[in-house]
Amino acid sequence: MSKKKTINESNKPCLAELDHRACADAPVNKAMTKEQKLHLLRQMVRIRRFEERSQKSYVGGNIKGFLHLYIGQEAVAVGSISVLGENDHTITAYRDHGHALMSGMGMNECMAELYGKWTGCSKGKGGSMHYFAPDKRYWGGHGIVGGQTPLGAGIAFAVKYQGKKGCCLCYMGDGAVNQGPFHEILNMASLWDIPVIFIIENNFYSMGTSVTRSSAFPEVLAKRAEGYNMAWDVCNGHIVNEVRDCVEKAVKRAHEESKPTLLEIQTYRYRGHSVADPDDTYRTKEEIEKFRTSRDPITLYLKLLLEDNVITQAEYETMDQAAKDEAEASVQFAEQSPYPPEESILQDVYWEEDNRNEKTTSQGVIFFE
Amino acid sequence: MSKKKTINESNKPCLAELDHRACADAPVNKAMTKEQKLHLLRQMVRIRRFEERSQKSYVGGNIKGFLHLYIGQEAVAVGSISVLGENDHTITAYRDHGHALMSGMGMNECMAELYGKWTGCSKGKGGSMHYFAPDKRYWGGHGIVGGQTPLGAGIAFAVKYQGKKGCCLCYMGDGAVNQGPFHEILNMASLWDIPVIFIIENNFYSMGTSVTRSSAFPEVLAKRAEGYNMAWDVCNGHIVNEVRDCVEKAVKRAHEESKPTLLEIQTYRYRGHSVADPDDTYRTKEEIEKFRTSRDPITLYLKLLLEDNVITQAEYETMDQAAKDEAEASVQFAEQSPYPPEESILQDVYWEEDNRNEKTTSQGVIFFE
Amino acid sequence: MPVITYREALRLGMSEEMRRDPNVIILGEEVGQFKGSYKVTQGMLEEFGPKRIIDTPISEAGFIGLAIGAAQMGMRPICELMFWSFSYVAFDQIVNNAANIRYMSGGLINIPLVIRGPANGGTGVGATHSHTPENLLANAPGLKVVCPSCASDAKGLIKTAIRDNDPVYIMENTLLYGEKEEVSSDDYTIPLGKAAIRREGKDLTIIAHGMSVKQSLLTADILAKDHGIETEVVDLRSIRPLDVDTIVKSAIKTGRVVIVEENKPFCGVGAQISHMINDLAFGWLDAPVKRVSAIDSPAIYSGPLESIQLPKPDRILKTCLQVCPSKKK
Amino acid sequence: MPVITYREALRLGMSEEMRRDPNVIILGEEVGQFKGSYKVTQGMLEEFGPKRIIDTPISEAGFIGLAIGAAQMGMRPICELMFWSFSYVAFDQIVNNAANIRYMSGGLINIPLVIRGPANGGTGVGATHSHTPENLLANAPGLKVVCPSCASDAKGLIKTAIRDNDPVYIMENTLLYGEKEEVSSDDYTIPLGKAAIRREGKDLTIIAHGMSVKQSLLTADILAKDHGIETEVVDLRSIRPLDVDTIVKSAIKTGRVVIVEENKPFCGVGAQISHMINDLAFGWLDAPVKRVSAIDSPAIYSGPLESIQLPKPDRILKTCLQVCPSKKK
Ligand SMILES: Cc1ncc(C[n+]2csc(CCOP(=O)(O)OP(=O)(O)O)c2C)c(N)n1
Ligand SMILES: Cc1ncc(C[n+]2csc(CCOP(=O)(O)OP(=O)(O)O)c2C)c(N)n1
Ligand SMILES: [Mg+2]
Ligand SMILES: [Mg+2]
Repeated sequence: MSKKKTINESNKPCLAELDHRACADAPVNKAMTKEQKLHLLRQMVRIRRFEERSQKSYVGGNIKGFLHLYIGQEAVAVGSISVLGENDHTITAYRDHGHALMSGMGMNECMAELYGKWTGCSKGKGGSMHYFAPDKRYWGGHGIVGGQTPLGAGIAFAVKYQGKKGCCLCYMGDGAVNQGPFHEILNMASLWDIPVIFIIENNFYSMGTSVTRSSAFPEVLAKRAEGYNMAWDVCNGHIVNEVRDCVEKAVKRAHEESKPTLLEIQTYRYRGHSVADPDDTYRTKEEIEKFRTSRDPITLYLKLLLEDNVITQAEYETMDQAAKDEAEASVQFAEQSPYPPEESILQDVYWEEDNRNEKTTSQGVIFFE
Repeated sequence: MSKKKTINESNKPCLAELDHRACADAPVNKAMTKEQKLHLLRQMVRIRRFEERSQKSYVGGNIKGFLHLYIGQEAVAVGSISVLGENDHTITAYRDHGHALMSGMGMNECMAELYGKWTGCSKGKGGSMHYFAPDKRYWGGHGIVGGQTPLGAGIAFAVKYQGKKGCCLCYMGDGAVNQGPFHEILNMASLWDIPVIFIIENNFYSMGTSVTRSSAFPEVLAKRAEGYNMAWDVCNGHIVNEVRDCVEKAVKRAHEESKPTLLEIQTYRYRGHSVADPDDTYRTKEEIEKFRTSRDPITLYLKLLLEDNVITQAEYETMDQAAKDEAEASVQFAEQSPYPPEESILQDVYWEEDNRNEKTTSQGVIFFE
Repeated sequence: MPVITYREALRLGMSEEMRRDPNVIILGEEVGQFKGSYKVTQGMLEEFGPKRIIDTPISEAGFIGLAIGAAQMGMRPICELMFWSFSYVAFDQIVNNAANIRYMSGGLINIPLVIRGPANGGTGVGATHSHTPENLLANAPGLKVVCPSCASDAKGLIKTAIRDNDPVYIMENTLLYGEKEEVSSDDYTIPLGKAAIRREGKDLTIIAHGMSVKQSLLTADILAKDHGIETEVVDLRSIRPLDVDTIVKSAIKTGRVVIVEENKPFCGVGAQISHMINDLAFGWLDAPVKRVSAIDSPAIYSGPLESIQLPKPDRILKTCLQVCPSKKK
Repeated sequence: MPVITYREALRLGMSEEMRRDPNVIILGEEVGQFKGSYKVTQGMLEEFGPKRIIDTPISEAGFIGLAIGAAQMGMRPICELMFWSFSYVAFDQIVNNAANIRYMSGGLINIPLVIRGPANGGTGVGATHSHTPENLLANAPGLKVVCPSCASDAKGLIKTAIRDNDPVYIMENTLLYGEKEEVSSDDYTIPLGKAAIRREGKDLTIIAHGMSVKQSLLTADILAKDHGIETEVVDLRSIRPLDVDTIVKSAIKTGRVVIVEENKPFCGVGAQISHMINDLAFGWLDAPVKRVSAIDSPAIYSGPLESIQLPKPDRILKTCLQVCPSKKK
């Protein structure tokens, strides 16, 4: 596999100079219309504003459990999902707000879910880690590290079985690569030519553990693919165009050869592991600040679009304000929505119970006291 | 890592010409005394005769459950364990008779175990798959594919923690490499410099599945080690000297650098997966026959020792007869031994129950009805 | 009706459903070319081809997770476990992903998955290969668990399981695979959650599932012959859903109940049933509900000892006579 | 006696044992440099160094298996699970290897292993992070399971667990970590299998463990105040071994029993206890034994609903009054 020059092989968060124009001229990017380019920028901005707003609500005590923010990583979900077609699917881990919004889910249902409301995308039953939208070919939102990786291969398996030219993007963190099931499914995906694309979002930390403290590997994590005869690639996740170029090649491989790929997309999260993480034991404030100022995916893409006259600063500000307003409105929506009714606790457990009819062949007691 | 010429990279059982003198002049082999050489031969013969005899008892209905025979693979256990020192340990899967006998366990206790007798090494509680002899630094005998691999690393971890220069040989089959926990422990072994040597006994089939139908991998399975920055090597398991040479280097790496190694030792089993396996769906009788005639580990080593005047044919026959007699005697021993008493069912569950004394701090009911 | 084995009945049920529905596939170790470790899938590779009868690596978490992903997409995978003991390496997929995704998605997703394989002791395969995890799995809301005790149930239940839109786990028994009985060639199904009264009686109720049904019936014969006790034997068939109605009715009718199972006692299926009977038939019982479970240690290898460890007529009889004294003597 | 938190009590217990015995080590995700996900191990890296406080990759099956191997060699590893929910990815190691190796070796080996971490709902972490597997684990002979409900027990039980020569699994609770009480600085241990009567009473017995003890005590206050009912609250502390004696004595004394637990009902710990009480106190009970468990669905995220799902005084009270009618009114 080719490795691009911007890639960091030291496997420490790396601040080498970045070219915001990288891959701008790659065919997949050149072919974009102005509206498509604006769409990418808008989605990154929407994700960021949604999450910033959700953080505010969390700190205010309105959201329970965990809230894992994607801020800093937006170009990964946005770039990768933007190259998908109608038979392509996505599935990810618990840091899932970006993938959900980019897949077309609405801020209202997503914010209401965080609030545990009946109008949430999962009726308030799933929470931050468990957004789903099968109608948008978005399969969640999974809390067990690595647990979604066999599912992603299964989705791609079904696409292929059903004779469609499609694939599944299956995301995971750098910490997830050491879960056994991921290894098992890498082998099967390669052995059976499953059109799945595993994307390691390498943000260099799993909670407080740096990638070099959790993984033994050659230059880059993705190279483990060679042990399975699987194609692999690495790219820079701060630059949305670079993500698109890299993922699009893997999607082609999936569509045309029905072959899997292991991608590593190097990125960085600005916030703690979750909002509750004090974030003071494993990296410096300076490190975060440097990433934020020198390689922010939104800043870099905006710079490109400004240079190329795709957008003006004023238009950007309008876009940004719209995203903030949308996020604010979603909070209103969530706050005004009701909690799930008590009887819903026992709904959505079994399809057969939720859809009892004359064909139902299940009897007896299924819920116990 | 160096790969030797005799190694088969096609990953089909391969019948290319073998040199029975391979590695005979390697320092570790040259250094052997005559008695040491005879010891290797004798152990291989003992394992074979023990197993042939156990098969007879199994077919006769005297042994229950599974009986996985090692016949054909003897040079692997014998060669590898022969290079170990007093701080080195072994652990393996369910095809464990060879490793047990080579570790110094007696035929009597092993045969009695197969018969489910009270005099068995595990008091009749473990059976064929579960031989143990901690006093001989032999840690079993494990039935869940791949399940012993983290244990092997744990044993080596303890050796290192306790400040000893030792290692653990941890064996598994070619089918076991696709179990998740093995992957997890490869990463940890490399990350933490654990002196464990994983030995894949590649006999080219896991039950009825050939290695190429179960694994996607580069030229050889062991090369997956590169994904973990781990040293690896491959050798031919039909030639005991080659096994010794290869394993001894890994043991040195463990002792001197406290580094793990992944070894693949290519071998072949003559019998079905277990004695009950009809063995008629995945390989030909001819294939088995060719292995038996052209690369039998005992025949090859005997040839060498005859050539080198270490043994005469007559002496060999005496050795062989002694092994047969020993196996036969072990059957007598097993048959004459009693079954475990009924009350033993609830013994050996908890150490604290088996050793109740004034210091025991466990009360209440621990066994239920 | 043709007389076929339990093994053949399972195969027939699966084959009928595979002919009906192209979304049904089978995944497992040695299910294809090797014809199945216990020959349940023998001949199916020939009929359905390698696209639908899929030999997997020894990667239970991987291939079951894959099946869950495929099931979300409308496929109906049947996963074979060589033994249910091996479910433990895939436990997270089996109890977490399969049971929870529907709920966590607020009902957007359903998972029509079947996992099947033997779960039993009695053949000397030792502690690591003899688990009976029906209690552990039925503990999880979102899952269904059935344990067919005979060939005709095996066919009827596996067909229902395949058509069911939720995960259904089927626990079979290597010692039952060869058992024969008349099995209809019709396209019949048996509802989940419907117990079967295998023998009617008025003095004592034995509740059992899987192989324990057979042991209980043998015991009932002895109880009748030697002790004049008429035993009702209830075959649960399904653990979750559970036919509480039939159980409680029988308990009230006889006032005396023994539960027989291969489960280990602590939090075994029998504990749950005992609790429910004591609750719902409170005041109707003439004796405490007793259980005959596996003796509470890991499965022992030694044949004669394993035979004691598992519930067999001698131990069952003893407990039955405690609960219901002999009428002769 | 100093007043410290449950979290500090656990840390103190472990630190004391680590000072006593160089073979005790801690392995887990984020236990060292990050100071513990729930800060239980805070400061221990500084005291004991990275050789003994070991940050692991996210490989539960791997590091727990490693700990089992090391334990066989005489080490005494303590594995921290960030949540017991994650035990499911290591289930084979946890229930098969840890529980069975001693038996399968005929007693040649023993495994002095501790696994600990929180197992509870109530904080909105959802279905995949809220498991309470005490019933699943205590099912396996060879294992021991304890659930400390307060700081002083946490210290005493973890010290016993570390010294125990068999695998002991400790289930804690993220909602208890911050709870404070007086905890002795002495080198004390609490035997496994010894329940504690947290409140004496003659009318009704509540049996509970972990967080449910607290909820039960709150309910007992209401029962006394509003209904004139004197409730005895038994804190199991240890699930296996189980203090059957104390349980049955209290049941016989009051004749009325409610079991409270966060376990899902089907084959939960409560089922086992209910069965034993009904068996051993048969004829002594004035009402059927009832359970208050988690409502039988996967853990729901939504805060107000999760609060209903888990056993809290309102649901407990209702069931208690069913079992023991109010004496006022
Ligand atoms: C099996 C399992 N073990 C542990 C956890 C707890 N946990 C949640 S996220 C996380 C870190 C994952 O890091 P990484 O994969 O790099 O993803 P990132 O958070 O950086 O997106 C851990 C340990 C879990 N959810 N599942
Ligand atoms: C987790 C698990 N899955 C399945 C099995 C059943 N099984 C026992 S041995 C075996 C084949 C293993 O083959 P290999 O690793 O090549 O070892 P070999 O038998 O060739 O020595 C299988 C599938 C098992 N014991 N454990
Ligand atoms: Mg990360
Ligand atoms: Mg093999």
